[in-house]
Amino acid sequence: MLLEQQLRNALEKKDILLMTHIVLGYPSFDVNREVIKQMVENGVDCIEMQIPFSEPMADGPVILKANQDALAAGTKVEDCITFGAEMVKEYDIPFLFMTYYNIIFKYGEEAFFKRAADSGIKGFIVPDLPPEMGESFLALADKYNLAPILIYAPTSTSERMGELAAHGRGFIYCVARRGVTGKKSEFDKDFDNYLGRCRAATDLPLAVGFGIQDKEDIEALKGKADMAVIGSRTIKLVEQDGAKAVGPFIAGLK
Amino acid sequence: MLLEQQLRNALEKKDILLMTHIVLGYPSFDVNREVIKQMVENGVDCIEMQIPFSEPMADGPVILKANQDALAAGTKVEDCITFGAEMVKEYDIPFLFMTYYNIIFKYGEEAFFKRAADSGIKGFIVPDLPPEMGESFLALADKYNLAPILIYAPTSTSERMGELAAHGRGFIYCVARRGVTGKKSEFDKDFDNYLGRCRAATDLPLAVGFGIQDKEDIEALKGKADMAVIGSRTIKLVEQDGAKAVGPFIAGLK
Amino acid sequence: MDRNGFSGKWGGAYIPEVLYQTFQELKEEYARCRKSPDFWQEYLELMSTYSCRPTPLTYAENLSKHFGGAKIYIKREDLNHTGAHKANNVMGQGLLVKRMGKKRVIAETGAGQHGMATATMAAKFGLECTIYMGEEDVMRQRPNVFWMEKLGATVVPVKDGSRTLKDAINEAFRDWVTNVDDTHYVFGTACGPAPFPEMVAWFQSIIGMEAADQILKYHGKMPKKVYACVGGGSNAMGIFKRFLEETDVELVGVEAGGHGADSGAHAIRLSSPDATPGVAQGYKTMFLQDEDGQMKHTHSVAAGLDYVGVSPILSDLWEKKQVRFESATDDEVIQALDLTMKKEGIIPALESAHAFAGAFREAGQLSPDDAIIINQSGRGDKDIFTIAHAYADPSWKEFIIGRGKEYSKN
Amino acid sequence: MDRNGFSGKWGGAYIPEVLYQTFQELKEEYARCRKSPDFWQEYLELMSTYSCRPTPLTYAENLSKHFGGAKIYIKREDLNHTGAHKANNVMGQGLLVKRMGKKRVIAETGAGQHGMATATMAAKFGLECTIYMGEEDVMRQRPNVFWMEKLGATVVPVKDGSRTLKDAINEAFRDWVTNVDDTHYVFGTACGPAPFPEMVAWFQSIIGMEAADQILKYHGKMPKKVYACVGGGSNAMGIFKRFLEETDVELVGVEAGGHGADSGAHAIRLSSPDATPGVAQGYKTMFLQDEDGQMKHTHSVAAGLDYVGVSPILSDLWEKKQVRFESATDDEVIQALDLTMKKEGIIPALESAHAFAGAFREAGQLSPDDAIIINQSGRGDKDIFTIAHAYADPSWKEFIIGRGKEYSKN
Ligand SMILES: Cc1ncc(COP(=O)(O)O)c(C=O)c1O
Ligand SMILES: Cc1ncc(COP(=O)(O)O)c(C=O)c1O
Repeated sequence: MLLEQQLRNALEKKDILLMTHIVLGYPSFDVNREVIKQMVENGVDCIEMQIPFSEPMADGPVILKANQDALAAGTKVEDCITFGAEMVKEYDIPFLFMTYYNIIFKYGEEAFFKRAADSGIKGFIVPDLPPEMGESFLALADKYNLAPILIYAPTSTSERMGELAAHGRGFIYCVARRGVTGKKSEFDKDFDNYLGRCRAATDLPLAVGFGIQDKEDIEALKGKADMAVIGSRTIKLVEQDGAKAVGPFIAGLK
Repeated sequence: MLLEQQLRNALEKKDILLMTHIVLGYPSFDVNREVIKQMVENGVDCIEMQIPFSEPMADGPVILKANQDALAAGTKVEDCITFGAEMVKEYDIPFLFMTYYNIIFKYGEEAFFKRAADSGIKGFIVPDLPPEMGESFLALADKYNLAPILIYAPTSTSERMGELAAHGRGFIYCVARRGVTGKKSEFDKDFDNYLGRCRAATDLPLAVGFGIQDKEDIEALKGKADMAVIGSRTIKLVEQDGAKAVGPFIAGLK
Repeated sequence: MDRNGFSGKWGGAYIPEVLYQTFQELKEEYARCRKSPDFWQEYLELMSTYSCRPTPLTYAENLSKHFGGAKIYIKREDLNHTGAHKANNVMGQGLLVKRMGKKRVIAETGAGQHGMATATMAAKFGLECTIYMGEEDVMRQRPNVFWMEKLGATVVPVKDGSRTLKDAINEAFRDWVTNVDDTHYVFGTACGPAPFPEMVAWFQSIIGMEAADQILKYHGKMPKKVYACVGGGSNAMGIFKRFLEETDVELVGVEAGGHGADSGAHAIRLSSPDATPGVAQGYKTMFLQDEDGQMKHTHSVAAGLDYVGVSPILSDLWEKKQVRFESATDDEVIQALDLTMKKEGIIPALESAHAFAGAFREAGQLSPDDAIIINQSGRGDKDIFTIAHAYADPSWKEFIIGRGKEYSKN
Repeated sequence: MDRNGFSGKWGGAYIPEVLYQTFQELKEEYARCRKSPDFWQEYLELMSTYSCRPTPLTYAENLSKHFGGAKIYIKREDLNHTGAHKANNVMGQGLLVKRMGKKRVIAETGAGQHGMATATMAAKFGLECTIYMGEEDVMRQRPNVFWMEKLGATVVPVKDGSRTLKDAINEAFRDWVTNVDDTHYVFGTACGPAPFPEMVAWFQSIIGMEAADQILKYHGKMPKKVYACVGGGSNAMGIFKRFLEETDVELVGVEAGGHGADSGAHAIRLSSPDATPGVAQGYKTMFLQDEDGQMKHTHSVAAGLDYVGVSPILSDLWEKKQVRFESATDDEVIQALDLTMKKEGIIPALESAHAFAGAFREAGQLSPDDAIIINQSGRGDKDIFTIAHAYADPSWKEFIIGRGKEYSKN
């Protein structure tokens, strides 16, 4: 089943879906395994697995450090793909790869798409690849039936949103605010206007990410967005309280 | 009696005269007193007493340091003049003041000449005052009957020597070589030529200074010059062996 | 550069969506400036009254005789205000910022040279200024940090990654995506997302335009070769651009050979097989990266050349063989510096000394009828801490030890 | 200057006889050069190809607005090769040395700026070079010593007297009387025995000639006032000379006020009653000396102004009231420096900052229709050790302590 359909099916049973984020190899694949288990068992609907990169330009301090530590621990792209395949086999929710474009470019775009498709990965989030730069990438996504997740930002004009929608599949990732991952966002009038513009620009489901920390944030998104994304928050949680803390945290969000 | 006459009288009894040099106030006026006593008692014919100056541009390291130490010990120009008068009273040889022009200029040229003349000083050696710069100085020397000792250098042309001779009184101070006081000089062919040029340029007695260290040097000057000047050598001697060493040293030069 | 910012297959603008709009505005403003003769006139006037343009072309008579070959001319970017060619780019972008109405600038810096230039421009134009600098570079280049702060800039030490230039660039981007509305990112070299490579090269092209006029005046004809060091590539593009029109002029870019091409400790992107095509920091070029696409550590005695990427325009010219690339090791560079100081009384920056080293190897092969030009991108006296260290000068060490003890006391 | 080298009653050549002949030759060669338009042409060419002449005149818009008075223009001698106006004099004397056929040059230096310039000239002209520098200055200005040595010069620390500039001058004279046949003494400022004051002022007069053309071009008329700092007086004479012809232009020399005019720790020769006429170092001028004629210790935060004498030409202009003299204290100077960096992105040398301090006091009293010119004799980045110290910058201290410890280890 395609990603969008999978999400729409899930939305029939819930007001809002939950996507979480992990950095592969941080602090280890074993911990990744445990964290994902806790996430899925506690009702997460979709997981983006970040393949670490040495230059994570769009990430804030928490995820940046996780990238660096994962690499320092020897994490390889190949290991990440293998791990991704294992997760797909194990759990019934959609998994995505999130990474920077160089990882895919260097692996070989088609080879990467092939491996990902074979593994059952549903789509890619690549924050430094706007569609203008991704012609071959988008063509391959079509060919391999994988969803290229495009991104809206508060600075995107409505016209630009329209253009992006034409290339997006699965859902649109709406960045809640200017800046990098990890800092709290305000869900105020401006934000509502922005999300209104997003909704007007596309029929795809809308995910909202950057700075979502707790149940309250998620409640605020209900009726406005289709999916809430939790990123740095769980990484910090694992750092402070260990993988076992993730299950109760996720359960508490509903 | 004028300086030149005094020297000519002395020359009737000797092949060559000896002039020595002390820095006033270095290491103290008491030591100066003792040194001069030893010098005169051992047959020195003329003494130049240097009034210390903070910028002794034409002096080498030994005399430079003596100037600085004398000043650091609080030596004043007034003390130097008083001391000079005392020496003139005490001993029967001619005494000269050697200093840099600023000492005289700052004291007031006429005042300085008056004091020196009253004290019985016979002349001045001022290494940084060429006659072009010393119009009033030379006029005052005439007025007070004091000898302005002019200087020849190996770089002086014969024409220049002639000019200088016209202004000089007492004797001409022939600098033995390029450079500053204190280093050994070579009394070679070039030197003989130079001294020949000096002799041809003036009828005044010729004193030779800079780097004269021992009896041998003085012997070499006999018949060519009228007076040998010993400068840094006795200062070093006093530093190393005390004032008492000066007598035997001077005695040994003959 | 094509519509999407590519030179051949290199370049582009691989940027987060949040920056899309600001890049649109930047591209538009830049296009307006390029079309307006008034803008270039304003730029020339600024550079000739605030900096010292045209900078001289100096005939290095002693070096020419020493090598017994070509007449060696030196283009004196060291005489610019703030001591390097970096001023050309920064003042140009400053004019652009004024037109765009932004109130704040940010910049990355490695050697500190671009940071100094940006802090200077910000002071002159009354802009707020934040400079990102790898923590390691902050330690190596404390004097520059001191001046940037005195010029009113905030210097932020970057503690991530290798704590050098590339990490400072990432951090500057993080600031930019956060403060995009009122902030312009003054990129320091002919790298980064389009239109930066082309825009920086344009501002720097003043070097080659002047040099071409000057060499014709002094030498009567075009030079045989033109040498420039290559970090990000801005001074090289600056002097090369005009001479690309002259097919008989060979252009030579000299990269940082560090401890040698085989040592793994260098920053050779184009003249060794260690680099491969990649996309990072917003653009596609030849990067020093591992097989997974992770960027490697680089090394050079010259902080300004110690960088993993290179101008996409140069990658294109390299591929098309319009520019030849060489490298010079740290040791060769110190030797070239030494000779230049002693023979000509000129102190090239360590970066620039790479160009000298490259030229010295080849000058003897040409005839005295020929001329070559070396681009002296900056002056070396800013590098006292690095150079005195490289010479292991004992009195310098003693001096620093003494000062250190004095400061420890109180 | 009259036949004997006097300006009014100041100047002259109070030199040991051994130097008489060499001064004759120098005076003759200098006279020939002054008469020959080719010589000046050669000089201009050298300065525009090896250094960066004409140096710009920068309109300081922000400072002008800040004080709300006259338009402030800055003459940018800091952009010269080696970073100060000293290059003008040194390169000129270099041409003279070539004509006289001498093979060796010597020079004194205080701040190190003139030593750097002389070492540079010697390298360029292939001359042997020895630089005398007070031991205290060697310690304060180690970076300059390092560069002089690297440029091929021998630096001799002078351990006599106050171990600063004036002692270095005495020692240079001692060398000269010893090696007079093949050696030229490159005097660093408009002091010393004639013809040095006039000759140095002549080479430096290029500053004022350019500035007059430039201010007419930018401002349409002559400035109301021209400010320069006064150490020996060479940069001041350099910019003043041309404007002496313009009776409506007031010329202001700013001396080093040190800890204050009443503190005894300063170098104010003309704008306080502490100095008296005297003769030393070969010339007659106003000196800071005691009642016996012994020279006093002086103090300034700027090593280049820390000198007991002053140009005899300036003493004459002072006496004739053609130049007004003021002073600025160390503290005022640091404040002026700070403001200039933050407002204009320009870092004056500590010496030059005295001129800024003097001008800042008075700029507000004039109208925006008026212009004033400040002569920025040099750049301040050479002064990092002094300036960072004066600011008591904690990260600078930490940096130096760290470096010192590192060097102590091996
Ligand atoms: C003096 C100097 N030259 C060269 C460079 C290298 O940069 P680019 O290759 O962009 O000219 C730098 C960078 O800091 C520099 O400071
Ligand atoms: C930058 C600078 N300005 C001024 C001076 C003072 O010299 P003068 O008064 O001769 O210009 C110096 C002397 O070293 C200097 O380095």
